[in-house]
Amino acid sequence: MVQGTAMERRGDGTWLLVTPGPLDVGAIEASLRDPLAGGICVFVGTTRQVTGSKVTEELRYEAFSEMALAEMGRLAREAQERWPVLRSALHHRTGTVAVEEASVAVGVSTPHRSEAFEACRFLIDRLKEVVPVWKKEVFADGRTEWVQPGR
Amino acid sequence: MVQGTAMERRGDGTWLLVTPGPLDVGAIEASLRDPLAGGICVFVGTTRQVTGSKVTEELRYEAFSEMALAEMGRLAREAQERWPVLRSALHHRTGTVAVEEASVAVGVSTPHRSEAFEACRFLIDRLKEVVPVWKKEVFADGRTEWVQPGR
Amino acid sequence: MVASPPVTVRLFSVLKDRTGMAVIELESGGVPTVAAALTVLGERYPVIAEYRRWIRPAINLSYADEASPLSPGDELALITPVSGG
Amino acid sequence: MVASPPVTVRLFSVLKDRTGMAVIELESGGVPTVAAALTVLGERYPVIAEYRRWIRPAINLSYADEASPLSPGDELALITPVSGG
Repeated sequence: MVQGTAMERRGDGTWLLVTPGPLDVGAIEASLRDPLAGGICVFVGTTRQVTGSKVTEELRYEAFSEMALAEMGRLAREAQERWPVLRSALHHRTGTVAVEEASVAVGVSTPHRSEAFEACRFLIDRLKEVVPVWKKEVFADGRTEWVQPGR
Repeated sequence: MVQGTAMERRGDGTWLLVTPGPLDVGAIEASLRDPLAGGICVFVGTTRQVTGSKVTEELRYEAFSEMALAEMGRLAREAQERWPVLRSALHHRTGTVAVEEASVAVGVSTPHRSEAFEACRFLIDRLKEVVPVWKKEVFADGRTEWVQPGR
Repeated sequence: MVASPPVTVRLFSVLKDRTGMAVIELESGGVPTVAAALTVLGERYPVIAEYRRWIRPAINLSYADEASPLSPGDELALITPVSGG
Repeated sequence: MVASPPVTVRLFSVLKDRTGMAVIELESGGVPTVAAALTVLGERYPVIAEYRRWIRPAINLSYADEASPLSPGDELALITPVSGG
Protein backbone atom coordinates (compact mmCIF):
# COMPACT_ATOMS: atom_id res chain seq x y z
CA MET A 1 0.00 0.00 0.00
CA VAL A 2 1.33 3.42 -0.93
CA GLN A 3 2.14 5.49 2.17
CA GLY A 4 1.33 8.87 0.66
CA THR A 5 2.18 12.25 2.08
CA ALA A 6 0.44 14.44 4.61
CA MET A 7 -2.24 16.85 3.41
CA GLU A 8 -3.36 19.56 5.75
CA ARG A 9 -5.72 22.48 5.84
CA ARG A 10 -6.23 25.08 8.58
CA GLY A 11 -8.56 28.02 8.82
CA ASP A 12 -11.84 29.14 10.38
CA GLY A 13 -10.81 27.45 13.62
CA THR A 14 -10.63 24.12 11.79
CA TRP A 15 -7.58 21.86 11.54
CA LEU A 16 -7.82 19.07 8.97
CA LEU A 17 -5.11 16.48 8.43
CA VAL A 18 -4.64 13.30 6.41
CA THR A 19 -1.25 11.88 7.23
CA PRO A 20 0.80 8.67 7.12
CA GLY A 21 2.33 9.63 10.47
CA PRO A 22 1.04 9.06 13.99
CA LEU A 23 -1.78 11.30 15.27
CA ASP A 24 -0.99 13.72 18.10
CA VAL A 25 -4.00 13.98 20.40
CA GLY A 26 -2.21 16.39 22.75
CA ALA A 27 -1.65 18.79 19.84
CA ILE A 28 -5.28 18.40 18.74
CA GLU A 29 -6.54 19.22 22.23
CA ALA A 30 -4.23 22.24 22.43
CA SER A 31 -5.52 23.46 19.05
CA LEU A 32 -9.11 23.41 20.36
CA ARG A 33 -8.49 25.74 23.32
CA ASP A 34 -10.51 28.92 23.01
CA PRO A 35 -11.34 31.70 25.48
CA LEU A 36 -15.06 31.18 24.83
CA ALA A 37 -14.87 27.39 25.30
CA GLY A 38 -16.08 25.61 28.41
CA GLY A 39 -15.82 22.11 26.98
CA ILE A 40 -13.65 20.11 24.61
CA CYS A 41 -14.65 16.65 23.41
CA VAL A 42 -12.21 14.45 21.52
CA PHE A 43 -12.86 11.02 20.02
CA VAL A 44 -9.98 8.76 18.97
CA GLY A 45 -10.47 5.56 16.98
CA THR A 46 -7.85 2.89 17.63
CA THR A 47 -7.09 -0.47 16.04
CA ARG A 48 -8.86 -3.19 18.05
CA GLN A 49 -7.16 -6.56 18.20
CA VAL A 50 -10.25 -8.73 18.60
CA THR A 51 -13.63 -8.57 16.84
CA GLY A 52 -15.77 -11.62 17.56
CA SER A 53 -13.58 -14.61 16.72
CA LYS A 54 -11.25 -12.65 14.42
CA VAL A 55 -7.82 -11.50 15.55
CA THR A 56 -6.55 -8.37 13.80
CA GLU A 57 -2.84 -7.93 13.30
CA GLU A 58 -3.04 -4.41 11.87
CA LEU A 59 -5.19 -2.16 9.70
CA ARG A 60 -4.05 -0.55 6.46
CA TYR A 61 -5.79 2.64 5.45
CA GLU A 62 -6.00 4.14 1.99
CA ALA A 63 -7.40 7.64 1.51
CA PHE A 64 -8.45 9.77 -1.43
CA SER A 65 -6.69 12.53 0.46
CA GLU A 66 -7.76 15.63 -1.50
CA MET A 67 -11.42 14.66 -1.34
CA ALA A 68 -11.12 13.44 2.28
CA LEU A 69 -9.93 16.93 3.26
CA ALA A 70 -12.77 18.50 1.29
CA GLU A 71 -15.38 16.25 2.95
CA MET A 72 -13.92 16.79 6.41
CA GLY A 73 -14.11 20.54 5.81
CA ARG A 74 -17.76 20.23 4.78
CA LEU A 75 -18.51 18.24 7.95
CA ALA A 76 -16.75 20.84 10.11
CA ARG A 77 -18.87 23.59 8.54
CA GLU A 78 -22.05 21.55 9.00
CA ALA A 79 -21.20 21.06 12.69
CA GLN A 80 -20.62 24.82 13.02
CA GLU A 81 -24.06 25.46 11.58
CA ARG A 82 -25.78 23.04 13.98
CA TRP A 83 -23.88 23.68 17.22
CA PRO A 84 -21.94 26.66 18.62
CA VAL A 85 -18.62 25.07 17.62
CA LEU A 86 -15.65 27.34 18.32
CA ARG A 87 -12.87 25.13 16.94
CA SER A 88 -12.71 21.68 15.43
CA ALA A 89 -10.15 19.17 14.26
CA LEU A 90 -10.48 16.11 12.04
CA HIS A 91 -7.37 13.99 11.53
CA HIS A 92 -7.09 10.67 9.72
CA ARG A 93 -4.05 8.46 9.42
CA THR A 94 -3.19 6.46 6.31
CA GLY A 95 -1.04 3.38 5.82
CA THR A 96 -0.45 0.76 8.48
CA VAL A 97 -1.98 1.32 11.91
CA ALA A 98 -0.96 -1.25 14.53
CA VAL A 99 -3.13 -2.50 17.38
CA GLU A 100 -3.69 0.26 20.03
CA GLU A 101 -2.63 2.99 17.60
CA ALA A 102 -4.97 5.76 16.45
CA SER A 103 -6.38 5.84 12.92
CA VAL A 104 -8.69 8.78 13.43
CA ALA A 105 -9.13 11.65 15.88
CA VAL A 106 -11.87 14.28 15.85
CA GLY A 107 -12.52 17.01 18.37
CA VAL A 108 -14.46 20.19 19.00
CA SER A 109 -14.63 22.98 21.53
CA THR A 110 -17.91 24.65 22.47
CA PRO A 111 -19.17 26.94 25.25
CA HIS A 112 -20.90 24.05 27.13
CA ARG A 113 -20.37 20.33 27.43
CA SER A 114 -23.59 18.92 25.95
CA GLU A 115 -22.98 20.49 22.59
CA ALA A 116 -19.32 19.36 22.64
CA PHE A 117 -20.39 15.72 22.98
CA GLU A 118 -23.12 16.09 20.35
CA ALA A 119 -20.95 17.83 17.75
CA CYS A 120 -18.03 15.42 18.30
CA ARG A 121 -20.34 12.43 17.92
CA PHE A 122 -21.81 13.93 14.75
CA LEU A 123 -18.35 14.43 13.24
CA ILE A 124 -17.13 10.88 13.82
CA ASP A 125 -20.43 9.30 12.75
CA ARG A 126 -20.55 11.30 9.53
CA LEU A 127 -16.84 10.89 8.87
CA LYS A 128 -17.37 7.14 8.82
CA GLU A 129 -20.22 7.55 6.32
CA VAL A 130 -18.80 9.99 3.81
CA VAL A 131 -15.06 10.59 4.04
CA PRO A 132 -13.29 8.60 1.29
CA VAL A 133 -11.01 6.40 3.35
CA TRP A 134 -10.88 2.62 3.19
CA LYS A 135 -9.42 0.10 5.56
CA LYS A 136 -8.02 -3.33 4.88
CA GLU A 137 -7.96 -5.75 7.80
CA VAL A 138 -4.81 -7.81 8.14
CA PHE A 139 -5.64 -10.84 10.29
CA ALA A 140 -3.25 -12.78 12.50
CA ASP A 141 -3.53 -15.75 10.11
CA GLY A 142 -2.21 -13.60 7.24
CA ARG A 143 -5.50 -13.14 5.38
CA THR A 144 -6.40 -9.61 4.32
CA GLU A 145 -9.81 -8.14 3.57
CA TRP A 146 -11.12 -4.74 2.49
CA VAL A 147 -13.83 -3.56 4.87
CA GLN A 148 -16.84 -2.60 2.72
CA PRO A 149 -19.88 -1.72 4.85
CA GLY A 150 -23.15 -2.61 3.17
CA ARG A 151 -21.44 -4.51 0.35
CA MET B 1 -6.18 29.74 48.41
CA VAL B 2 -3.92 26.88 49.45
CA GLN B 3 -2.37 25.19 46.43
CA GLY B 4 -2.18 21.71 47.91
CA THR B 5 -0.24 18.78 46.59
CA ALA B 6 -1.07 16.20 43.96
CA MET B 7 -2.90 13.05 45.01
CA GLU B 8 -2.96 10.15 42.61
CA ARG B 9 -4.28 6.62 42.41
CA ARG B 10 -3.78 4.03 39.68
CA GLY B 11 -5.07 0.51 39.34
CA ASP B 12 -7.75 -1.57 37.58
CA GLY B 13 -7.09 0.38 34.41
CA THR B 14 -8.07 3.59 36.20
CA TRP B 15 -5.91 6.69 36.62
CA LEU B 16 -7.19 9.24 39.14
CA LEU B 17 -5.47 12.54 39.82
CA VAL B 18 -6.16 15.70 41.82
CA THR B 19 -3.34 18.12 41.21
CA PRO B 20 -2.41 21.80 41.43
CA GLY B 21 -0.46 21.39 38.19
CA PRO B 22 -1.65 21.57 34.58
CA LEU B 23 -3.53 18.58 33.15
CA ASP B 24 -1.83 16.56 30.40
CA VAL B 25 -4.46 15.39 27.92
CA GLY B 26 -1.87 13.68 25.71
CA ALA B 27 -0.76 11.55 28.66
CA ILE B 28 -4.39 10.77 29.54
CA GLU B 29 -5.11 9.63 25.99
CA ALA B 30 -1.97 7.47 25.95
CA SER B 31 -3.01 5.87 29.25
CA LEU B 32 -6.35 4.83 27.73
CA ARG B 33 -4.84 2.83 24.84
CA ASP B 34 -5.78 -0.83 25.04
CA PRO B 35 -5.55 -3.70 22.55
CA LEU B 36 -9.28 -4.37 22.98
CA ALA B 37 -10.25 -0.73 22.48
CA GLY B 38 -11.78 0.63 19.30
CA GLY B 39 -12.71 4.02 20.70
CA ILE B 40 -11.43 6.56 23.18
CA CYS B 41 -13.53 9.53 24.28
CA VAL B 42 -12.02 12.37 26.29
CA PHE B 43 -13.80 15.41 27.71
CA VAL B 44 -11.86 18.44 28.91
CA GLY B 45 -13.43 21.29 30.84
CA THR B 46 -11.76 24.68 30.34
CA THR B 47 -12.19 28.09 31.93
CA ARG B 48 -14.59 30.13 29.79
CA GLN B 49 -14.02 33.87 29.70
CA VAL B 50 -17.59 34.97 29.10
CA THR B 51 -20.86 33.74 30.64
CA GLY B 52 -23.80 35.96 29.76
CA SER B 53 -22.72 39.48 30.69
CA LYS B 54 -20.04 38.32 33.15
CA VAL B 55 -16.35 38.32 32.26
CA THR B 56 -14.30 35.74 34.12
CA GLU B 57 -10.67 36.48 34.87
CA GLU B 58 -9.85 33.07 36.32
CA LEU B 59 -11.32 30.23 38.36
CA ARG B 60 -9.93 29.03 41.68
CA TYR B 61 -10.65 25.44 42.62
CA GLU B 62 -10.59 23.92 46.07
CA ALA B 63 -10.85 20.15 46.50
CA PHE B 64 -11.35 17.77 49.38
CA SER B 65 -8.70 15.72 47.62
CA GLU B 66 -8.87 12.44 49.55
CA MET B 67 -12.62 12.19 49.14
CA ALA B 68 -12.48 13.48 45.56
CA LEU B 69 -10.20 10.56 44.69
CA ALA B 70 -12.53 8.15 46.48
CA GLU B 71 -15.59 9.49 44.63
CA MET B 72 -13.82 9.46 41.28
CA GLY B 73 -12.87 5.83 41.91
CA ARG B 74 -16.50 4.97 42.70
CA LEU B 75 -17.63 6.68 39.47
CA ALA B 76 -15.03 4.76 37.45
CA ARG B 77 -16.28 1.48 38.92
CA GLU B 78 -19.89 2.42 38.25
CA ALA B 79 -19.01 3.19 34.61
CA GLN B 80 -17.26 -0.20 34.36
CA GLU B 81 -20.44 -1.89 35.59
CA ARG B 82 -22.66 -0.10 33.07
CA TRP B 83 -20.47 -0.10 29.95
CA PRO B 84 -17.59 -2.30 28.72
CA VAL B 85 -15.02 0.24 29.90
CA LEU B 86 -11.45 -0.98 29.41
CA ARG B 87 -9.60 1.96 30.94
CA SER B 88 -10.60 5.28 32.42
CA ALA B 89 -9.03 8.46 33.71
CA LEU B 90 -10.45 11.25 35.88
CA HIS B 91 -8.19 14.23 36.56
CA HIS B 92 -9.09 17.46 38.35
CA ARG B 93 -6.93 20.49 38.82
CA THR B 94 -6.94 22.65 41.97
CA GLY B 95 -5.89 26.24 42.56
CA THR B 96 -5.98 28.94 39.91
CA VAL B 97 -7.05 27.95 36.39
CA ALA B 98 -6.73 30.74 33.82
CA VAL B 99 -8.99 31.28 30.81
CA GLU B 100 -8.49 28.50 28.18
CA GLU B 101 -6.79 26.22 30.69
CA ALA B 102 -8.20 22.84 31.72
CA SER B 103 -9.74 22.31 35.15
CA VAL B 104 -10.97 18.77 34.53
CA ALA B 105 -10.33 15.93 32.08
CA VAL B 106 -12.11 12.58 31.98
CA GLY B 107 -11.70 9.80 29.45
CA VAL B 108 -12.51 6.18 28.73
CA SER B 109 -11.64 3.51 26.21
CA THR B 110 -14.17 0.91 25.09
CA PRO B 111 -14.49 -1.62 22.26
CA HIS B 112 -16.90 0.58 20.26
CA ARG B 113 -17.54 4.28 19.93
CA SER B 114 -21.13 4.61 21.20
CA GLU B 115 -20.26 3.27 24.63
CA ALA B 116 -17.15 5.47 24.79
CA PHE B 117 -19.29 8.61 24.34
CA GLU B 118 -21.91 7.37 26.81
CA ALA B 119 -19.47 6.37 29.54
CA CYS B 120 -17.44 9.58 29.16
CA ARG B 121 -20.58 11.70 29.36
CA PHE B 122 -21.70 9.78 32.44
CA LEU B 123 -18.35 10.37 34.16
CA ILE B 124 -18.27 14.14 33.63
CA ASP B 125 -21.97 14.58 34.48
CA ARG B 126 -21.66 12.61 37.72
CA LEU B 127 -18.30 14.17 38.59
CA LYS B 128 -19.98 17.56 38.56
CA GLU B 129 -22.70 16.26 40.88
CA VAL B 130 -20.76 14.35 43.51
CA VAL B 131 -17.00 14.96 43.50
CA PRO B 132 -16.14 17.38 46.35
CA VAL B 133 -14.53 20.21 44.41
CA TRP B 134 -15.61 23.84 44.53
CA LYS B 135 -14.86 26.73 42.26
CA LYS B 136 -14.66 30.41 42.98
CA GLU B 137 -15.18 32.75 40.05
CA VAL B 138 -12.83 35.71 39.90
CA PHE B 139 -14.44 38.32 37.66
CA ALA B 140 -12.65 40.95 35.60
CA ASP B 141 -13.99 43.68 37.92
CA GLY B 142 -12.26 42.03 40.89
CA ARG B 143 -15.34 40.51 42.52
CA THR B 144 -15.15 36.86 43.58
CA GLU B 145 -17.96 34.39 44.13
CA TRP B 146 -18.18 30.73 45.16
CA VAL B 147 -20.24 28.80 42.62
CA GLN B 148 -22.92 26.91 44.57
CA PRO B 149 -25.39 25.15 42.27
CA GLY B 150 -28.86 24.94 43.76
CA ARG B 151 -28.02 27.24 46.65
CA MET C 1 -10.11 7.22 82.39
CA VAL C 2 -8.93 7.59 78.78
CA ALA C 3 -10.77 10.17 76.66
CA SER C 4 -12.37 8.95 73.41
CA PRO C 5 -10.83 10.37 70.26
CA PRO C 6 -12.84 13.35 68.98
CA VAL C 7 -14.95 13.61 65.84
CA THR C 8 -12.99 15.73 63.37
CA VAL C 9 -15.13 18.06 61.28
CA ARG C 10 -13.76 19.36 57.98
CA LEU C 11 -15.01 22.50 56.25
CA PHE C 12 -14.41 23.73 52.71
CA SER C 13 -15.28 26.49 50.30
CA VAL C 14 -17.87 28.96 51.58
CA LEU C 15 -18.11 27.35 55.05
CA LYS C 16 -14.34 27.51 55.52
CA ASP C 17 -14.29 31.13 54.33
CA ARG C 18 -17.17 32.25 56.53
CA THR C 19 -16.22 30.36 59.71
CA GLY C 20 -12.50 30.89 59.24
CA MET C 21 -12.11 27.22 60.21
CA ALA C 22 -10.85 24.29 58.12
CA VAL C 23 -11.00 21.74 60.95
CA ILE C 24 -13.12 21.64 64.11
CA GLU C 25 -12.86 18.90 66.73
CA LEU C 26 -15.99 17.83 68.61
CA GLU C 27 -16.04 15.75 71.78
CA SER C 28 -17.49 12.54 70.36
CA GLY C 29 -19.75 11.76 73.32
CA GLY C 30 -21.90 14.79 72.59
CA VAL C 31 -22.50 14.07 68.89
CA PRO C 32 -23.91 10.54 68.47
CA THR C 33 -25.24 11.36 64.97
CA VAL C 34 -24.53 13.72 62.11
CA ALA C 35 -27.72 15.61 63.00
CA ALA C 36 -26.45 16.16 66.56
CA ALA C 37 -23.10 17.38 65.24
CA LEU C 38 -24.78 19.81 62.84
CA THR C 39 -26.92 21.20 65.64
CA VAL C 40 -23.89 21.73 67.90
CA LEU C 41 -21.95 23.30 65.02
CA GLY C 42 -24.90 25.47 63.98
CA GLU C 43 -25.15 26.93 67.48
CA ARG C 44 -21.49 27.85 67.44
CA TYR C 45 -21.32 29.00 63.77
CA PRO C 46 -24.58 30.53 62.46
CA VAL C 47 -23.46 30.06 58.84
CA ILE C 48 -23.56 26.28 59.38
CA ALA C 49 -27.17 26.54 60.54
CA GLU C 50 -27.90 28.76 57.55
CA TYR C 51 -26.38 26.22 55.14
CA ARG C 52 -27.67 23.10 56.90
CA ARG C 53 -30.33 22.27 54.29
CA TRP C 54 -27.71 22.30 51.51
CA ILE C 55 -24.98 20.40 53.36
CA ARG C 56 -24.37 16.79 52.29
CA PRO C 57 -22.47 15.22 55.17
CA ALA C 58 -19.70 12.70 54.48
CA ILE C 59 -18.20 10.33 57.05
CA ASN C 60 -14.70 8.98 56.45
CA LEU C 61 -14.73 10.00 52.75
CA SER C 62 -18.21 8.60 51.91
CA TYR C 63 -21.50 10.45 51.66
CA ALA C 64 -23.81 9.81 54.62
CA ASP C 65 -26.96 11.50 55.91
CA GLU C 66 -28.15 13.31 58.99
CA ALA C 67 -29.32 10.10 60.65
CA SER C 68 -25.91 8.42 60.26
CA PRO C 69 -24.23 7.55 63.59
CA LEU C 70 -20.85 9.05 64.45
CA SER C 71 -18.15 7.08 66.27
CA PRO C 72 -15.10 8.37 68.11
CA GLY C 73 -12.33 9.13 65.61
CA ASP C 74 -14.70 9.63 62.67
CA GLU C 75 -14.04 12.39 60.19
CA LEU C 76 -17.19 14.35 59.31
CA ALA C 77 -16.97 16.54 56.19
CA LEU C 78 -19.56 19.21 55.46
CA ILE C 79 -20.01 19.16 51.69
CA THR C 80 -21.85 22.22 50.37
CA PRO C 81 -23.08 22.08 46.74
CA VAL C 82 -20.09 21.08 44.63
CA SER C 83 -19.00 22.96 41.53
CA GLY C 84 -16.05 21.09 40.12
CA GLY C 85 -15.47 20.52 36.45
CA MET D 1 -8.47 20.50 -34.36
CA VAL D 2 -7.45 20.49 -30.72
CA ALA D 3 -8.50 17.40 -28.72
CA SER D 4 -10.63 18.02 -25.60
CA PRO D 5 -8.92 17.13 -22.34
CA PRO D 6 -9.98 13.67 -21.16
CA VAL D 7 -12.10 12.73 -18.14
CA THR D 8 -9.74 11.33 -15.54
CA VAL D 9 -11.15 8.42 -13.56
CA ARG D 10 -9.66 7.59 -10.14
CA LEU D 11 -9.98 4.21 -8.46
CA PHE D 12 -9.26 3.18 -4.88
CA SER D 13 -9.37 0.27 -2.50
CA VAL D 14 -10.97 -2.86 -3.92
CA LEU D 15 -11.46 -1.39 -7.41
CA LYS D 16 -7.83 -0.35 -7.62
CA ASP D 17 -6.73 -3.78 -6.41
CA ARG D 18 -8.96 -5.73 -8.78
CA THR D 19 -8.44 -3.62 -11.92
CA GLY D 20 -4.78 -2.95 -11.20
CA MET D 21 -5.50 0.67 -12.19
CA ALA D 22 -5.37 3.82 -10.05
CA VAL D 23 -6.12 6.22 -12.90
CA ILE D 24 -7.95 5.69 -16.20
CA GLU D 25 -8.39 8.39 -18.84
CA LEU D 26 -11.57 8.43 -20.93
CA GLU D 27 -12.06 10.41 -24.12
CA SER D 28 -14.55 12.98 -22.86
CA GLY D 29 -16.75 13.05 -25.96
CA GLY D 30 -17.88 9.47 -25.30
CA VAL D 31 -18.92 9.96 -21.69
CA PRO D 32 -21.38 12.86 -21.38
CA THR D 33 -22.61 11.62 -17.97
CA VAL D 34 -21.39 9.58 -15.04
CA ALA D 35 -23.74 6.79 -16.12
CA ALA D 36 -22.14 6.69 -19.57
CA ALA D 37 -18.67 6.57 -18.03
CA LEU D 38 -19.66 3.71 -15.70
CA THR D 39 -21.05 1.76 -18.64
CA VAL D 40 -17.87 2.22 -20.68
CA LEU D 41 -15.72 1.32 -17.66
CA GLY D 42 -17.92 -1.68 -16.78
CA GLU D 43 -17.44 -3.11 -20.26
CA ARG D 44 -13.68 -2.83 -19.96
CA TYR D 45 -13.42 -3.88 -16.28
CA PRO D 46 -16.11 -6.36 -15.16
CA VAL D 47 -15.44 -5.61 -11.50
CA ILE D 48 -16.69 -2.05 -12.11
CA ALA D 49 -19.96 -3.44 -13.49
CA GLU D 50 -20.15 -5.81 -10.54
CA TYR D 51 -19.67 -2.92 -8.06
CA ARG D 52 -21.75 -0.35 -9.93
CA ARG D 53 -24.70 -0.42 -7.52
CA TRP D 54 -22.39 0.35 -4.57
CA ILE D 55 -20.28 3.03 -6.24
CA ARG D 56 -20.90 6.63 -5.19
CA PRO D 57 -19.42 8.77 -7.95
CA ALA D 58 -17.63 12.01 -7.11
CA ILE D 59 -16.79 14.75 -9.60
CA ASN D 60 -13.93 17.15 -8.81
CA LEU D 61 -13.89 16.13 -5.10
CA SER D 62 -17.66 16.36 -4.50
CA TYR D 63 -20.22 13.57 -4.44
CA ALA D 64 -22.41 13.46 -7.55
CA ASP D 65 -24.78 10.87 -9.02
CA GLU D 66 -25.14 8.80 -12.17
CA ALA D 67 -27.15 11.50 -13.93
CA SER D 68 -24.50 14.17 -13.33
CA PRO D 69 -22.94 15.56 -16.54
CA LEU D 70 -19.22 15.20 -17.20
CA SER D 71 -17.16 17.92 -18.85
CA PRO D 72 -13.75 17.68 -20.48
CA GLY D 73 -11.05 17.80 -17.80
CA ASP D 74 -13.32 16.57 -15.01
CA GLU D 75 -11.99 14.14 -12.46
CA LEU D 76 -14.41 11.28 -11.74
CA ALA D 77 -13.72 9.25 -8.59
CA LEU D 78 -15.38 5.89 -8.02
CA ILE D 79 -16.07 5.75 -4.27
CA THR D 80 -16.93 2.27 -3.03
CA PRO D 81 -18.37 1.96 0.50
CA VAL D 82 -15.99 3.84 2.78
CA SER D 83 -14.56 2.36 5.97
CA GLY D 84 -12.43 5.05 7.54
CA GLY D 85 -12.30 5.75 11.23
